[in-house]
Amino acid sequence: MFGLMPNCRLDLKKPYYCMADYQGAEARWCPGCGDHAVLATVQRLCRDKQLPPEKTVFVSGIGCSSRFPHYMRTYGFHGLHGRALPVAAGIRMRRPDLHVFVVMGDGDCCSIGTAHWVHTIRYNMKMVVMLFDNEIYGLTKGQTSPTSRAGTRSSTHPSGSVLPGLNPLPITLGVTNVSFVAQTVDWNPAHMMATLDAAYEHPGFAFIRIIQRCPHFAKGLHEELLANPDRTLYLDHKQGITLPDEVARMYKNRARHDPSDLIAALTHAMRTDVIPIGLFFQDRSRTRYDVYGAANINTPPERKEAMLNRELDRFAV
Amino acid sequence: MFGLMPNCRLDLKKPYYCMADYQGAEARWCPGCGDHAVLATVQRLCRDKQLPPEKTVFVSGIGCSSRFPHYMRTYGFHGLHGRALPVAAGIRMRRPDLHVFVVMGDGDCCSIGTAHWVHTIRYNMKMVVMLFDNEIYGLTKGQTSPTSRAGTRSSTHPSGSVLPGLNPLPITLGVTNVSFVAQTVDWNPAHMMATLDAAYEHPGFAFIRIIQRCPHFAKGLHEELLANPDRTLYLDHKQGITLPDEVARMYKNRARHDPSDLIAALTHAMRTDVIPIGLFFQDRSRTRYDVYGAANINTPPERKEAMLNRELDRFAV
Amino acid sequence: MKPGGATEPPSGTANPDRAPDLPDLERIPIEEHIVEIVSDSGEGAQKAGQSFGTLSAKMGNGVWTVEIIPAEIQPPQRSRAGASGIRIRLGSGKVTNMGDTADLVVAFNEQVLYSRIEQGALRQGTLVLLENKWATSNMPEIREAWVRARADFERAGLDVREVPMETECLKLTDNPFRGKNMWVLGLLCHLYQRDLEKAEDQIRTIFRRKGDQVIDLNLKLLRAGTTWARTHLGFYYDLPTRMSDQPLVVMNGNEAVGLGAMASGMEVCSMYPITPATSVSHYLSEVFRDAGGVVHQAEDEIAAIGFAIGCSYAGKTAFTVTSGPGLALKDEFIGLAVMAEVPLVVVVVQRGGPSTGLPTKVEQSDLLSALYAQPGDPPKIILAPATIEECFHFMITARQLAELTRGPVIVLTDANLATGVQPYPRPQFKREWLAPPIDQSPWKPGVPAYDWDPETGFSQRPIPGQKDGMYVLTGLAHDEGSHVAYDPETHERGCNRRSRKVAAFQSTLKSPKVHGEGAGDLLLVGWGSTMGAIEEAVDKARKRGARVSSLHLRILSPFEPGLREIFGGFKKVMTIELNYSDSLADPYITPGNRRYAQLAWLLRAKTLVDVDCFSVVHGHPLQPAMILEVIEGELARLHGQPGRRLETAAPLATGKDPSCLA
Amino acid sequence: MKPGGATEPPSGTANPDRAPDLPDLERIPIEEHIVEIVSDSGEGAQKAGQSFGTLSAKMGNGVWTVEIIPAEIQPPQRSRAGASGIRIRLGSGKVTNMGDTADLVVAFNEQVLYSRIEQGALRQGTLVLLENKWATSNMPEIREAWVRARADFERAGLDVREVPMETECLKLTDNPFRGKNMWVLGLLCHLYQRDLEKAEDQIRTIFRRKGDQVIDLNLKLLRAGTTWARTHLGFYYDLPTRMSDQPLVVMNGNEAVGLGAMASGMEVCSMYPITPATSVSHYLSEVFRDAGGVVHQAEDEIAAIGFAIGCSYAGKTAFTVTSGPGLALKDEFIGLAVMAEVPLVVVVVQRGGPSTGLPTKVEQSDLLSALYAQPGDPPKIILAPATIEECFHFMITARQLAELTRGPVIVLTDANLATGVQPYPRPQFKREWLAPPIDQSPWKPGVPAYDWDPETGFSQRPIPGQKDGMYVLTGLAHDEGSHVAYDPETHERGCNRRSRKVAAFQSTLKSPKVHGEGAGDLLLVGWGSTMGAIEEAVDKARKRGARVSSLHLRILSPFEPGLREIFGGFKKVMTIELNYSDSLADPYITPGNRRYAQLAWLLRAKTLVDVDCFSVVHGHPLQPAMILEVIEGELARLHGQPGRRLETAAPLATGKDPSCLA
Ligand SMILES: Cc1ncc(C[n+]2csc(CCOP(=O)(O)OP(=O)(O)O)c2C)c(N)n1
Ligand SMILES: Cc1ncc(C[n+]2csc(CCOP(=O)(O)OP(=O)(O)O)c2C)c(N)n1
Ligand code: SF4
Ligand code: SF4
Ligand SMILES: [Mg+2]
Ligand SMILES: [Mg+2]
Repeated sequence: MFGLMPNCRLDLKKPYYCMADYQGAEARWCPGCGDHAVLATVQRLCRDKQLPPEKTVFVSGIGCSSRFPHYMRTYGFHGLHGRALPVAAGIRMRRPDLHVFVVMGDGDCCSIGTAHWVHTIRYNMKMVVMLFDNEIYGLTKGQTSPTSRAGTRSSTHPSGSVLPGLNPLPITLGVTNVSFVAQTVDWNPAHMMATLDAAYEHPGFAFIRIIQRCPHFAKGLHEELLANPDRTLYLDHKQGITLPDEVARMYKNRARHDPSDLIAALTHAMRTDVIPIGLFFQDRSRTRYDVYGAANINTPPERKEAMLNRELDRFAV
Repeated sequence: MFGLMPNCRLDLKKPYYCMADYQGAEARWCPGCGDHAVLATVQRLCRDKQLPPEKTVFVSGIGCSSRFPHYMRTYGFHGLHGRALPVAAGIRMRRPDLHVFVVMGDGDCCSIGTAHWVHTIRYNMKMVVMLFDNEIYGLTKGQTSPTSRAGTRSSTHPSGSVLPGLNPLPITLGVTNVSFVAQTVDWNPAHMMATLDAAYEHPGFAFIRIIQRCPHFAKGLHEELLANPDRTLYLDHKQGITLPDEVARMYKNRARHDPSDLIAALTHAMRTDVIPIGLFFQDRSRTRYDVYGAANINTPPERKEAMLNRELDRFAV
Repeated sequence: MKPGGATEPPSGTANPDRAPDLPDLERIPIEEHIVEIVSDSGEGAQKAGQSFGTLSAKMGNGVWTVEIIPAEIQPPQRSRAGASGIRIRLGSGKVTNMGDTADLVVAFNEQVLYSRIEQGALRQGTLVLLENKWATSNMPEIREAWVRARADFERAGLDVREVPMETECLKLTDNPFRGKNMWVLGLLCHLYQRDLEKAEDQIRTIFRRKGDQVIDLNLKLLRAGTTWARTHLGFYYDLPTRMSDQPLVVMNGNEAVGLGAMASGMEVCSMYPITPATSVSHYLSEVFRDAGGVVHQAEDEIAAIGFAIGCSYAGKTAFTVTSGPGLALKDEFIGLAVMAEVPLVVVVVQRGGPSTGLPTKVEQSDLLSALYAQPGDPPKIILAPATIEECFHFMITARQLAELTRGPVIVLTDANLATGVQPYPRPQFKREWLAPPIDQSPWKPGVPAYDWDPETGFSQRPIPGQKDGMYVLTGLAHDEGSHVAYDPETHERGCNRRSRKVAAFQSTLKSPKVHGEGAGDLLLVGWGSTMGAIEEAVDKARKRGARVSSLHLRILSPFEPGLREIFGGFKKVMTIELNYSDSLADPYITPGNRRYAQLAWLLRAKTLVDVDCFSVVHGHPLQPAMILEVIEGELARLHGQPGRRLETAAPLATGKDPSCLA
Repeated sequence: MKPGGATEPPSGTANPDRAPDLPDLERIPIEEHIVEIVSDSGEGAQKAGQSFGTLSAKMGNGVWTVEIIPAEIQPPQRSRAGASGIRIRLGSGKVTNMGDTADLVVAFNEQVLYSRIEQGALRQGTLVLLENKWATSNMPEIREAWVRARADFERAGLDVREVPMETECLKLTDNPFRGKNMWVLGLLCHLYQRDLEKAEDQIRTIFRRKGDQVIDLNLKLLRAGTTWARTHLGFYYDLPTRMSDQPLVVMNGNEAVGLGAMASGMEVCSMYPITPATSVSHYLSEVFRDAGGVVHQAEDEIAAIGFAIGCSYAGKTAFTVTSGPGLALKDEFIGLAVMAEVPLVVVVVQRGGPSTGLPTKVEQSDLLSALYAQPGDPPKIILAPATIEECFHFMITARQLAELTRGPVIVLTDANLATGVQPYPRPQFKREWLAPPIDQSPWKPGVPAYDWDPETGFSQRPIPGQKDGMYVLTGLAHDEGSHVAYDPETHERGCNRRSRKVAAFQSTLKSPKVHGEGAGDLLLVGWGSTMGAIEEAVDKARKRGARVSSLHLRILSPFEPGLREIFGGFKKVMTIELNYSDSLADPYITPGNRRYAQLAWLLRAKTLVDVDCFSVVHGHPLQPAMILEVIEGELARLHGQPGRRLETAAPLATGKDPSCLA
């Protein structure tokens, strides 16, 4: 835990956390699974932000991606399928001192967890929320997900799924009190890192959809995206997620997009010709339910006693 | 059931259904409750469309508004709080011959029922879906609803609710495969009738948000809207919901809005300065899950037997 | 260990300030009385009754109130289905249940009175004070209904006196619809010789937010009611009062749960509205924030419990409150709380089931569901308060047990406790009730997250923020370190440790105490809100010489020890419950296939004693007379007499005889 | 009434086409054998094993297969946790369970073999055919591990023979990772003298969608495996086969459930994915549309059952399929289905619990939850098939019972049935299995929607589209006409009618048949997938002279009649179950507070007989040897000898001894 800080100044008083301090059990995802890359990037974020591991909590549901907390050496809550967000909201409510991260799969978040997804966006409590969208049910062996595109052959739709895939972004953006929505891809660590950084710094509910490869059940799904950089649209803005020039240069296809413009964000989110990556929307001023929730956490016992007695007086005969 | 048709032509072969044929138990909503007006309009719609009562099903959840089916003389399913849509979808799936209507309250649809709301929009099965939005929990005596505007004093928020009210329209419009979204108000029967008519004729999932008065628990909430016609924006378009001129004239505040333009629809839906009424969006060509679901309903028993034998052959040793 | 700090009935001294003699009026001495006020919804009968109850408690009477709730929010006026009101049972000693038939009814119209007759709430000779403005209504159908009703009531044997409520109130206000109730309160104040000053204080409190004008008007109405009654009724009741030595509080069970939660040190109530549980959160919403707590109204029941579990996991043990349909949605998370050992309190205010059932009515039909709903049969603790006082204290116990056993504790109350009002000794706050502050000291390195004591299964839990305590909670099978492990030994060990915690807690319990003698012919076993009615019936039967006792269970999982031994002292054991059981008289039902009442079923499995049951799902609280009939029937059978089995007691002609009550 | 059309074991004639003598090789005659194939995940051991099992069934052997499932989707290669494979038990007669320890294991690397040793799957002398490419790996740590392992295995008493699988396959393909399994199949074909032509057909079927090139390659591999084995192994097994007179089918339990659903006339399977239930829908997704049905994958479990109920309400009785965590979410809707009387079939494929528990492992721990989870204790029917054949037939019965009783029927299977494969007589389709077409004839005017037969509680239901049948279904308390009514009589009547339906059904049932004699020392009672193992153990014990019998229950609500009488014939009754029970040897556990296994608990309440239990939650199917030890221990105790209580049988050194298996 005491390591060398990158600027080589030794500070023995203050612990310096290095990457290893965030590494939990060995990751057991398939080789080539996009989740590995996200894990590495998140560990880097924790290190860069020097988050005390004991003050950091990763909450997840059930799914391949939801094993994430086990691979961190922080506190973790690997709960029920679809129910990561209510748990995370509960943790956040009275513990403003904790750093809360949420990991969900597309089934977890956009199918069984839909109600919590919508409502926790609305609560706008500070946390970093990652949707690992591999367009498939990984852990249960390849069933159709709501985000599977039409025609996906899966174990529940062997001759191809019927409905167009659910795009999670317009719904997210459509929730009243939404405050931060971004998209990134698992194969661009620099962009992912920049996105996570922005999310971490956001004072509210920071939602990131990560387009994630599942070589096991959705092999080759993003081949075209990977092969053809023009299929990716890099949303560029000084208020958005900025990239080092050498990375940004990869994307010939750029658009200026002001993340305070919700309608423009929706327009981009609905595009099907290209996949936009970057910050769709941010508003730092939205009402935060966790601020309300934690306002009285330091009520002293005397006050509690006094209040109880006041109430008992009210009921006294 | 055999009554006089409005055009006074007697046709004794074909039953003619009059209003009374759709009237069930006496409605037990509070005096002045907006639900009464919707009931009357829906009964008129059934009469105008001459829906055979036995071919018509009203499905609801639990709430004041969800008592609706009891007040119709059709088939009805007064089920569980929040769960009207899965039941309606199941009814529709194998019974294309039935007319399916769904009634939900704002708690029913936008709180506990959120996941079904989002996903049933996506399924796009033909049915008329009415969200009775009174911005409050009526039946349980006045708790905050997700759609309650910020500051609403309710029995769970006696000093005023904390979060901005959830606007159901942008979410609805944000769901991939959405096909019909309209808004009307309980106090304009002509507009409501026209909206219901359009919804009934829509080949897919027709979602109507009805702004509904609850004089009991949300007294005076829409007073301003009622008093000041300029607060209402009448969405006008030849592809939209058109009104007789004498009614349309009431609304000085009009906007041309092409219901095929989803982004414009979202823009209108998010306005807070005025309340738009009319058709936000319609696309008749979206994929319908009920068409897929009912494709093989007439499979003869011989074919079932043959298939079973084919399968048993496959497993034969 | 005994849950809560429930106390014995308060001792006290007889009140020396007896009401002055009123020589011109007949003095009717009584030991207890059942009063009902019934009106159309919105006329304020409940407010008048609650004030009357509180006032009576303040004067030193025992009190129990039960609300009469219409099925609709705004039912039609002057309809039987719409009867809204309240029953107040008063006694010179402690009162523990709603009693049987009413002695006095104040009715705002004759239709709502029909409804009370249909419900079996009245008896021959019940005194009825009936608003008589309907006799002179300008609507002929109302006048006719009135005449018919007067005749019906006479035939039924009611003692009806007409009271010109409206006429009298009109002298003071243009809108008697809103004022009549306080006039009635005044009337009752005379009849029961309540302290008028206290009554006036009461009015000042109720209307404190409405301004002086409203207060003044209501004070005038109160006094007018008193005066009218003294001048016109010709009698008053003399009910001895007995001021308690101890200070008392009076509230309903949902308020007691809310207050108990505050006193327990829990800071979060996470809920989704559902009748009859919601009013716990209504109450807390008013006061919790000032006391350092918060009510979270979630998007649904699943989110509500998930949120509470999140709070608990982060060190702030929380509670959720619901009723049957909501409980069904919480089961998956309750299973997780057991499996991953998260302290949690789940309050279930039972209503009539199955399914949406009878939302406003009482039942005790969620016991099996609370115990067994979670797949995999995870062990947990279930408490059931029997009184409103216990609603308060059990919340404190529940929080402590949840922390001690690191798991969920379910508290089963019901609609009768929820809305019933009763005085009880004012709790003396103890600082230790509050939860200790979250432990944020470093965790001892090397100690696993589930450092199960091999004897008890207990372990201390790391709280996020504790250095070196990091672990990943999971609902999958896991070892001491919370690592997922599917091998047989690990899963067997985990299941075993979690079960042992409950057994270790059980080993600290004492046998429950029998009410009555420890041996005899018949033992009635009950749980929850029915205690008062059962014990009253047992006492009455014992006075008549019956060898009957009762036993009331407050811990339903694990059971308190010694039940089998206690049962052994009686010829017959049967439970009395408010849930469904098959009757042996029904077609196809044999002792071999009968569905038993829920506690009876559990006790049979537990003790192998042939525990019988008497249970009903009639939607209202149990009444002593019904139980007394059961006792007498059973004793007759035990002594070889034929004995009939009653399904319901039938005081006065019920609505079934159309000739009497068309 | 007896559920399903389950048949007796097929009679048959011995196969005259015996394998030709192979005079150069040792002929080892066997009556039955347990074979395992274990590999890293992805190497196709399961496919090879399934083909081998099917082939063996086709040749007239009894077969039972069980999959060996790794905990991870893609676990690391050469790891113990990653062992993936299959066990195939073969017999000349019927085979009903996985048996005890393996006779022969084909292992693709030495690490996965360790895992089988740790699981207690092997014994002294088990023949192991071990891929030996690791001995010459160019990674020194692999070579070292190999050497260590070879020594460990020798010490443990395994009979290990090295097989150059990779080397041999490389002669035919560049990618032996994908081909090795068929080579191994070839090897087994020689060892058990399987008909090579049938094996080739099998390969052609498996790879039919992959093209001729793939088929050709795999045929070559198969033949190469056979040739190598014949040339190098020096022996073969002679297992008599016995061709059945009846045509047989072979499939796993989830396929049988899916087929049964098709045969039952149900047209809708509405589900949400969950292990180990999902493969029912995987199977149906391939074939249902052509057979007039449809699989609906809903957004969650609640929607899945709601959708099924919608279908059922509209006349198309549907089913939903799930496992524990999903069941927890369906409870509210199951309660509605009982209350509003909607026919519905709910299949629960049980896995290890509580909570997310052991997703891929078997348990029988959802019985209490299936029975009691719904608040308000609504009565319903629960069936539990004991064999794969019954998985098929019970679906037909379930649909019929759901319609007859107008309510939900729960079918409890488990992970063992779900993935186990067994031949059974090919069902003869009966047209009456199919549901009748939806009734759309006019409803008789005046007949209410719930025209309860006062005797049986049964009633016919109106289906939307039926003229004059209009009613509004509700989960609130309601009268015959489905009108909401909160009065005591209506609710009591409704509860009573719904309960009576189950009693009426119960009255048609016959007593279950005892396996063994009807009287004796010990009666074992089981349910579900454990039947084969229990009966095999009982048979073995009886052969040794023990007075033990067994009873297998297939209807768990309501219970079949006569249980108490049957129990009366035995000195001791105990259940054998795969769920948790406290051990009396544990601290704090007394007979008074012990948590019993789930069926035992129910039988105690039902019969008041002191039913004991033996139960484990070790995550794998019960094996006859473990039960045999239980029997012997119990009989010893009954006969006054000390007798030990076993928690698990321990064949071969388990992984616990690090000196042996580091
Ligand atoms: C209540 C419940 N329903 C279903 C499941 C089974 N289940 C586990 S993970 C999963 C979906 C996994 O897909 P996704 O959320 O997209 O995550 P991924 O594995 O793709 O990362 C399902 C259906 C469960 N564990 N619990
Ligand atoms: C599972 C479940 N949770 C909660 C309830 C209680 N409940 C009944 S109606 C309702 C909300 C009513 O509000 P809304 O849906 O807006 O309908 P309204 O009465 O306003 O028409 C609630 C919370 C219930 N019946 N079931
Ligand atoms: S199945 Fe897919 S999502 Fe799961 S670990 Fe493998 S590659 Fe990743
Ligand atoms: S409470 Fe409100 S929504 Fe309910 S019936 Fe009354 S006015 Fe209508
Ligand atoms: Mg996924
Ligand atoms: Mg509402």
